[in-house]
Order: sequence, then C-alpha cells, then structure tokens
Amino acid sequence: MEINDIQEDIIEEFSGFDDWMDKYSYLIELGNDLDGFDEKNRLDQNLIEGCQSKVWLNAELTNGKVIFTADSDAIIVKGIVALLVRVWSNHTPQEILDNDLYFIDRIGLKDHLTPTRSNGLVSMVKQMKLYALAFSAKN
Amino acid sequence: MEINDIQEDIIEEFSGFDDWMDKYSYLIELGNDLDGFDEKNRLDQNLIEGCQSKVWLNAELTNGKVIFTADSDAIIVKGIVALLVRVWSNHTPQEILDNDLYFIDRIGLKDHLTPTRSNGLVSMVKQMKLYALAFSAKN
Amino acid sequence: MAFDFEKIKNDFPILDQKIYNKQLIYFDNAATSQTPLQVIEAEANVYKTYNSNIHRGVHCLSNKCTEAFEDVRKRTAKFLNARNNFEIIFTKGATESINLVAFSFVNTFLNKGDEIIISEMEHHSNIVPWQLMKQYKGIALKIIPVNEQGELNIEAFQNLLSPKTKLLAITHISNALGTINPIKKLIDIAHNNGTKVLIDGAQAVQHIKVDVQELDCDFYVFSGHKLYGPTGTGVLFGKEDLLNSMIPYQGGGEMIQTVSFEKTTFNELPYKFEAGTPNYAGIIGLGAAIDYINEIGLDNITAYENELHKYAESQLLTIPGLRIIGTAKHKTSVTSFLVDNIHPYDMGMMLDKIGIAVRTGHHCAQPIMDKFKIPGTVRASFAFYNSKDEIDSFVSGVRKVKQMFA
Amino acid sequence: MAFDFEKIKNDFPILDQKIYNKQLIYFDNAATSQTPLQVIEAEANVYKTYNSNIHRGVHCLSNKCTEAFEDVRKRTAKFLNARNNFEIIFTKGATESINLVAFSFVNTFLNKGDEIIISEMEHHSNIVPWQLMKQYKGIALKIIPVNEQGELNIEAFQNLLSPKTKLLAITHISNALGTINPIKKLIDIAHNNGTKVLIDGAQAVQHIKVDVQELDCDFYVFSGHKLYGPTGTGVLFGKEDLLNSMIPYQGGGEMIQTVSFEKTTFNELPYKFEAGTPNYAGIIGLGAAIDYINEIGLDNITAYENELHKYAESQLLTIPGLRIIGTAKHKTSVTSFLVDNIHPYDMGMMLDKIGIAVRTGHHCAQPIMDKFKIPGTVRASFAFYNSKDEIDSFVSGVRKVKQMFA
Ligand SMILES: Cc1ncc(COP(=O)(O)O)c(C=O)c1O
Ligand SMILES: Cc1ncc(COP(=O)(O)O)c(C=O)c1O
Repeated sequence: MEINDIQEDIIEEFSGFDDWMDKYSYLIELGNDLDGFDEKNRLDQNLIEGCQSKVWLNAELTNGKVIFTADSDAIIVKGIVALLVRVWSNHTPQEILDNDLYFIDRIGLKDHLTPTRSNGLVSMVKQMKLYALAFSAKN
Repeated sequence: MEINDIQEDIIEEFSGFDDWMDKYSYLIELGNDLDGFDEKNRLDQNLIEGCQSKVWLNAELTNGKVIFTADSDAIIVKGIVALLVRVWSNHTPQEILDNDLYFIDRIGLKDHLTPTRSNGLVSMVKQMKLYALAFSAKN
Repeated sequence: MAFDFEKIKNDFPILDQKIYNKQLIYFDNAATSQTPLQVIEAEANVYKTYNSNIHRGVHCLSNKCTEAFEDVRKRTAKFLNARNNFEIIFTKGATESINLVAFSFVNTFLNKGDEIIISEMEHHSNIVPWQLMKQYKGIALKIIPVNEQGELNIEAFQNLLSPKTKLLAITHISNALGTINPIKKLIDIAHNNGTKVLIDGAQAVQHIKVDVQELDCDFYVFSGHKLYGPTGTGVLFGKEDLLNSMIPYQGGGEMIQTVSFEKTTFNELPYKFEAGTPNYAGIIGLGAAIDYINEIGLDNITAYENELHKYAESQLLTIPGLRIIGTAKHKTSVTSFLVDNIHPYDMGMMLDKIGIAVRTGHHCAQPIMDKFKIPGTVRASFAFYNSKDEIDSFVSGVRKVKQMFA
Repeated sequence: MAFDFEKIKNDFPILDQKIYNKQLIYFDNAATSQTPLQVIEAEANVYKTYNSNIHRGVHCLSNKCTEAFEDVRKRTAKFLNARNNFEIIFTKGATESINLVAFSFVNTFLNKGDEIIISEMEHHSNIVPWQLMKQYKGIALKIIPVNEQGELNIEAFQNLLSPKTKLLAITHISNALGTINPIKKLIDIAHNNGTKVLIDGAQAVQHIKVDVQELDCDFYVFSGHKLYGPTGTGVLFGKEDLLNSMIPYQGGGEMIQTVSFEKTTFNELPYKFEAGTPNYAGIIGLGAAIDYINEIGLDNITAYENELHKYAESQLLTIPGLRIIGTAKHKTSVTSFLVDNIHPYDMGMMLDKIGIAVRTGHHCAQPIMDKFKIPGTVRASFAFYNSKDEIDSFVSGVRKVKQMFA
C-alpha cells in the first residue's frame, strides 16, 4: 500500500469518533497492541528522551525497505508511535523522504507534535526522516 | 524669631501665588538673591551631589548657633536652599534637632524633597540635621 | 470560611471558561497562579495614565511612576516584615534572585573549597546556579538527603556542616512534594555554625505568612507570578549588611552613582542591585497582588487551602492503586501522585481532555524524582479560588481515566 | 503623511491628559515610549483568558500560552531579519542582554589582557558591564573618542584595534546626542580584524529598520519598553554558532536538559539562555507592539520622525543662546540642548509645569557629558505620535522659561 493510502485509512478510521474519549481510547488500544520492539534494541542510542516521556526507535533496511520498530513509556504517545510506524515502516527510503505527513493534523493530534510538547514525538519524526536519508545515501 | 514663626512667614508669603509660574518666579528670585556662600567653602566635603543638580552646604557654630550657608548650581534648587537656610540657620543645634520641617509641604514643594528626585535637597536636609547633632554633641 | 468565595471567583475571569466543552478546573497553581482583575488593571492603568521611566525624571509622570514603584517596595517590605525598605531588591523572578545571590555572595565571600549546602528536594533554580558557581569558582556543593516521606534529614544536615560551610540554600516549601521544611530550625542550626541562609520561598509566600525578621534568614526570594502577580517580577530580600558588602551583579543604568572610564562608583541599596530599567509596570501590578492577598488575609488563605489540600488527599486515597508522592507530616497545597501502571503524561493528557489542568513530569526537580525512582508525578496544586466541588470533579476524573487504562 | 494620525492618537489614551491644567506633551520617548492599547490589551488578555506557565505543560492553557510566546520569537526574528528563531533570546531588557553577553562571551572567549572596545558616547548599560568584567577577568577596555559634533572618530577606532581585540560593543544610536553611528562600516572593520561586534540597539529599533543579516553583527540588543512594548522585556539576538559555544549565564528551570547532582546538561538554543519562568505575558505584549509597528510601517515612522526632528531643531535654533549638543550629520529623534545660563534641571522643572515632559541630566551617559564639560542637557525625544503642533508649543515653552530666567 502506498504511504498516502495508509494516511487516508487512518483518517477514515478516526473520522468515526465524535468525542475525545473515543479517540483516546482508540489510541490507548493502539498503544497496547503495539509490540515487536525487540528488547535488544532498547539501547541508549535508540532513545529519544522527551522531557515528559521517552520514545525508543529502531530502524533497519530489509530488501530495500525501512523497517521501523518503536516503543514509548507513555501509552498515548505509544499509540501515536504505532500510527507513525504503520505509515512509514515498510517503505523505501525515497518514498519516506518524499512523503508529507498530513494525517496527524487531520485526525486532530497536531498538538502532540509541536516542538514545545517535549514528549519525544517531534524528534521521532525527524529521526525517522534522518534514517531514511541515511539509508538512501547508502544505496 | 522662632523656627516655626519663620515657617509660618514663608507659608504666608507663598499663599499669595495662584499659579505655578508665580511661585517659581519667586523661587528663582530667592535663588538669585541668595549669596553669602564663601568660595573657600566650595569644597568636595561640602558638596552634595544629586544626580540632577549639586548642592554645597557649609555649617559653623557661632555663639551657640548654627550658621548655615549653601549654594546650588540649579536656580530653583537654590531658591529652595535659600528657604531651608532661612528656616534653620541662626538657631541652636537643639532647636534644629527638635524642629519638624513642615513648610515645604504646605507651600506645595514636597515633590522636590522626595528621595527619588536626586536634586540633592533630601540629602541637604539630612545633612543639616546631622550638623546640628554633631554640634549638640560637642556642646 | 472567612472570605467571600463568590466575589473571589469574579476577580478571576479566566477560571470561568470551558476547555473542550468542559468547565475548566485549574489545579496548576504551583506552576503559576492566576491573576485577579485588580492586578491586571493596576498594570494596565500604568500604561493608560502615568507610564514613564522611573527615577531621575523631573517631570510629573515620571515622579508619579517612581512613587508608585517605590511604594510597592514599602508594601513588599511590610509583607515580608523586612526591617528596611531598601532590603527589598526587585528582580525578574525567583530564579534571577537566586542567581544574583549565587554570583554576588559567592564572589564576595567564598574561596575555592568553601562549601554550600542545598537539599535533594530543590527546584532546578536552586540547584543549577550553585552548580555553575561550583564550576566557575571551585566551591563544593553538599546535599541534604530526604527520607521516604519527603522530609529533610536534619541529622545528616548537621553532619554536613563544617567551618567551610558558608551558605545553606534551601526551599521553604517543596514544589514537587509539598513538604514544608522546618526552616526556622535549619536557620538556627546554620547560624550556630556561622553559615548564612537563603530561603527559596517561591512556593511559600502565597500560602503562609513569612516574617523574615522572626526567621532571621539572610536572604529570602520569591516570584511575583506565583503570588497572583504579573510575570517578569520577583523579589530578593537580603539583610542590609550582606547586601552592602556584596559586589554588584549586573551593571548598567540605575545601579551606579557616577560613571567614568577611570572610576565608577555604585549606587546605594537597593539600586546597586537593580541595573537597567526595572519592570516597573509589573512591579506596580505585584503591589496590587500583595494588597489583594492582604485584603483576603493570608491566615484565611492558609486555613482554607489546608482544608482543600487535606480533602483532596483523603479523596484521592480512596482510589485503589493511587499513591501519593511526598507524605511529609507538614505539607501544603501541593499533591503529587501516581496511579499504578499509568504514566503521568497519560494521566495529565486525559485529565486535560476533561477540563482539568494539572502538571506532570519532573516539576524541575529531577534529583528528587531520581531519588524516588519515578519518571515524574501528576501534580495537583491548589489556590484559594479552588473549591471542594472542583476536587470532587477532579477525583472522579482520575477514576475515569484509570478505567480507560484498565 | 502615510499614516492615520488621528487613529494613532486614539491608541494612546495616556497622551490625552492634562498636567497642572496644561495639555500633556510627551517628549521623553527615548527614556520610555508609550504603550498602545493593542499592547495593553494583548497582555491583559493573557491573564484574562489563557495565562499558564509555558513549556512542558500538557494542558490546554499551557499549550496555548507556550504557542503565543514562541510565536513572538518568530515575529521578533522576522522583525530583525534573524536567520533562525532560536537566535532570539528573551531577556528583561537591553541592560540584561548586554550583561548576558558580557558574562558569557567574555568568560568563554577572552583571557586576561584581551581587549574590548566601546565608545565615549555609550549609555552606562554598555559601559559598566564591561567595567565589571575588566575587574573580574582582567580584560582591558579601550574607548573610541567622539568629536565635537558627537561623531565617532573612525580612524582612532582603527588604531585601537589589535590582535587582542575580541569585541566591539557600540551603540547604534546615541541616546544622549541622537547620533546614528555608521555601524555597517564599523562591523566590517571589526570583522576584518577578527573582532566580534555587539550593537546596542536600544535607541534604534523603534526608529529605523534593522536587518541583522545585512549588518552581519554578532549580537544585537534592545528593550521592549522603548519599542512601545511592556517593561521587563528585552531581546538579545546572537549568531547561532556564538550562542552555541558560549557558557550559560543564569541557571535554573528551562535552561537545562537534565539535572543531577553529578552532571547537569544544558538545553539547546534559545532555552539555554532563558533560565526561570520568562516574562511571557510581557513578551506576548511585545509581540503586539511589533505587530503594531509593522502595521504603521517602520519606513513611514522613520520618514515622519525625521521630519519632526528636523523641524524641532530648526525651530529651537531660532532661540538666542540655545545650543544643540550633538550636531552629527546623521541624527534622529533625539535633540539635546542647553540654553545659556539655565541649568538643565531648571529648564526641565519649568517645562514640566507647562505640561511638557522632557528628560534632563546626564541621560546615563556621564562620560560624554564630562567630555563636553557640561552637567547634562535638556533632551526632547520624539515618537510617531508626536506632532509639529506640539513642537511649536514646546519651542514657545522654552522661550517662556528663558524669559523667566532673564
Ligand atoms: C521552589 C521553587 N523555586 C524556584 C522556582 C523558580 O521560579 P521562577 O521560574 O518564577 O523563577 C520555582 C518555580 O517553579 C519553584 O517552585
Ligand atoms: C543606548 C541605550 N542603551 C541601553 C539602554 C538601557 O535600556 P534598559 O534600561 O531598558 O535596559 C538605554 C536606555 O536608556 C539606552 O538608551
């Protein structure tokens, strides 16, 4: 699936919620369901320390595609982390580099991705792009 | 004349002015008329340096009475200096120490004797009392 | 209750609003307190009627503004019961007040190897300035440990004292735990050792009466914005003889007597420590805040806030899995807590969505968080304009969030 | 005139008042400018609707307040044409901005014996901080002389430069004389010598367009209260690489990344230099001031003020015995003068009585007064809300006072 198709899917999924509670319940669910973060990757170099919460991010290039795995100690942050991984993981470095992340705004979670939030998410997005750049340079 | 009689005289004199200009013209006149400051007393130790204007104050004890002479580089300040000298000079140290200076308020010149004015007048009044204290201690 | 709650609510229009369609409940008072209309108007009134740069002006507005500003100094001195008005230095906040003392006191009185004592529960603003001086000046920093309840270990403090201990810098009330420290006792112990004392009152002056003469502290600092005053205002009280001996901090207009390239002489107190145009409009607002507090009565405030605080803790503790961080015997107005398996950030996020403003994280007190091995807490902090009803909504909010995470 | 004078007058209610029954004429703008309603309301609006301590808050008000504050940083960067938003550091005023650079730049880059150059026409705020560093750090201070007109001697400046000259700290526009210094030229000369440059823009940003990239200055400072903004606000622009290399100034909340008793790491720019809760309500007011200026257009302001200034000087010079202090070819908005045999204090006092607010004295620039062998001057300084009519009243006021002293 193309990246933007995934973004559209997510926007579609969130369009069904009419209040904050439903939306956050879903984020919590996504957070709880996110696994696949290998304990051996819980390294300092993979840690993005926000002032409020922590994010771990690991990236590998497999068959020309970037595989992101990630985790957070705060469950709502982890829910958003799950969405970011779902959107960008399993795509080529170039596809990631070219992509414009717009679903966050559209599902009303923009607040979580402002630089002043210091929950690690802004840095995570930056870091994902940097991985893509690094892998594309290698190719 | 008693100190407070002089204060009353001054209040009387000023009561005739109905506007600022008249009052200040009179102050300028008083300033211009003030002399008697001996050049040999224009010493650093007699200088009260306000941020805006300078005041020189000399005090001597003659026949048990304090003789103040003073000067200023700003004429309005000098006018007020003249009034202060007129009120307190030629009285005993004890009379000066016991006296409460109220004429300034009553003639509407209080503004000039606030600590923040830094024209040297507040320090001058303090200094006059200190001289009186020093002379009374000597006696 | 000795004061008029309805009137008070009207003085704080900000509190009467909806967040995501929910009535706002503001429990982030330890970060900043709200500002009554009286303060907002006092400050606006400066700009609307007599704004003019203070001191040294000969014209009418400048005199009026100077007098209003200097009058706040008198009222602040009275508020703290300082002996002299000129012992009150205006700064931009508690942090700057501490930095001023760190620089000027240390550079005047300390030599390499001399020691300063702080505690494990300090706010970063009472840690980092001393760490910087440690670096620049080679002084040593000693730390009073805190027990499981969040209380200072007084015995350990006594053991830290040495002939080299020149200063104890300690918080009156902990912003992260709510602990009220026995500062009178600490000051006496320190003074017996010839050690001067700075009290960080950023979390105290808004809650309890402070009398610097009775305490006999050498320095006392606080921030205006936590005392219902404007941002950008702060106070440093210092004893006359110390302030007189200390070298100046910042240089500039106001703090000098005469300037020449050969020789510059400094102004007398308090101006020596107030370089540059002060935040006079803000300080005049702070004066209105002090008047406001005086009118309600600090004793009334203390009594009412204690009641709120006790009620909040007792209600919160009915929630299974909730534990309060900081259980000192003497506490006030600040309640830090954690709920099993719920990250404080998640709790704060969700409470926000139901209109409740609390603070989460380390509260600029990382060392005490590290000590307790927690990433942070959820902190609810109360002011006299809060109510038991609000606490009820808050407690049921915490329950609701807990269920969502179950 | 390209702007709506009547509308502007309405924005400044303070100007519409009587002093001793005379219409106020406010010509003390170089000391502080008046504050338009838009600024007063922007600041009041913070307290009435979204006041909350900024950064790190997870709740709605805190986010709103943080965004409003950080947005002013962007608008300030744009106002000065800084390359990056994080090159804008908020301080409490120009004086603090200079003290920050004095401490952090000198302690990072200078060794004993290194030199800093200032000029004879500096404000005390750009003299004393360097004198303090001279004392603490053993650096040397060199002074660029000024000629009879009040212009810098550029040749003398070039001769002062040596391989040890690490910084030139100089005013953009003199507050005492009105001289506009050729700073682009000075910066180029300094840079050719490997010398960094700080520009004191306290008297410039409100009058002329400043572009820090075009100037290529290393630091640029100004005060909010002279730019129609609130007191207690100031700006330091610094180039990224310099700010990054420099050690921090004050320590406290906000300016750290992590704190422990073993190791504290500092935050990135701009926060590294913003210890403690900033004056965010004031800064949001400053943002409104910048918007206000942009709306009128700085070019329009410059043109109009130049006209006023020229008119004032030409009219004043019709008074016999009046001499203007500071007759540089490039001047703006500040007119300092003396009338034969009349002490500036007397002139100021009497003008006040007829409703005219001017400043008298040394204007915190004693060295240049000493140089000109005068006790001070009477200074009239103009803003865009002043008018030629007011200048006419002022000039006739000066005549009247002169007669009284005749
Ligand atoms: C105990 C304590 N000290 C110091 C400070 C610093 O105050 P400010 O940020 O207003 O300078 C705070 C504020 O959070 C505090 O709680
Ligand atoms: C040229 C100049 N520099 C610095 C300052 C100091 O500004 P502030 O007192 O706002 O810090 C002033 C203010 O008078 C000034 O005119």
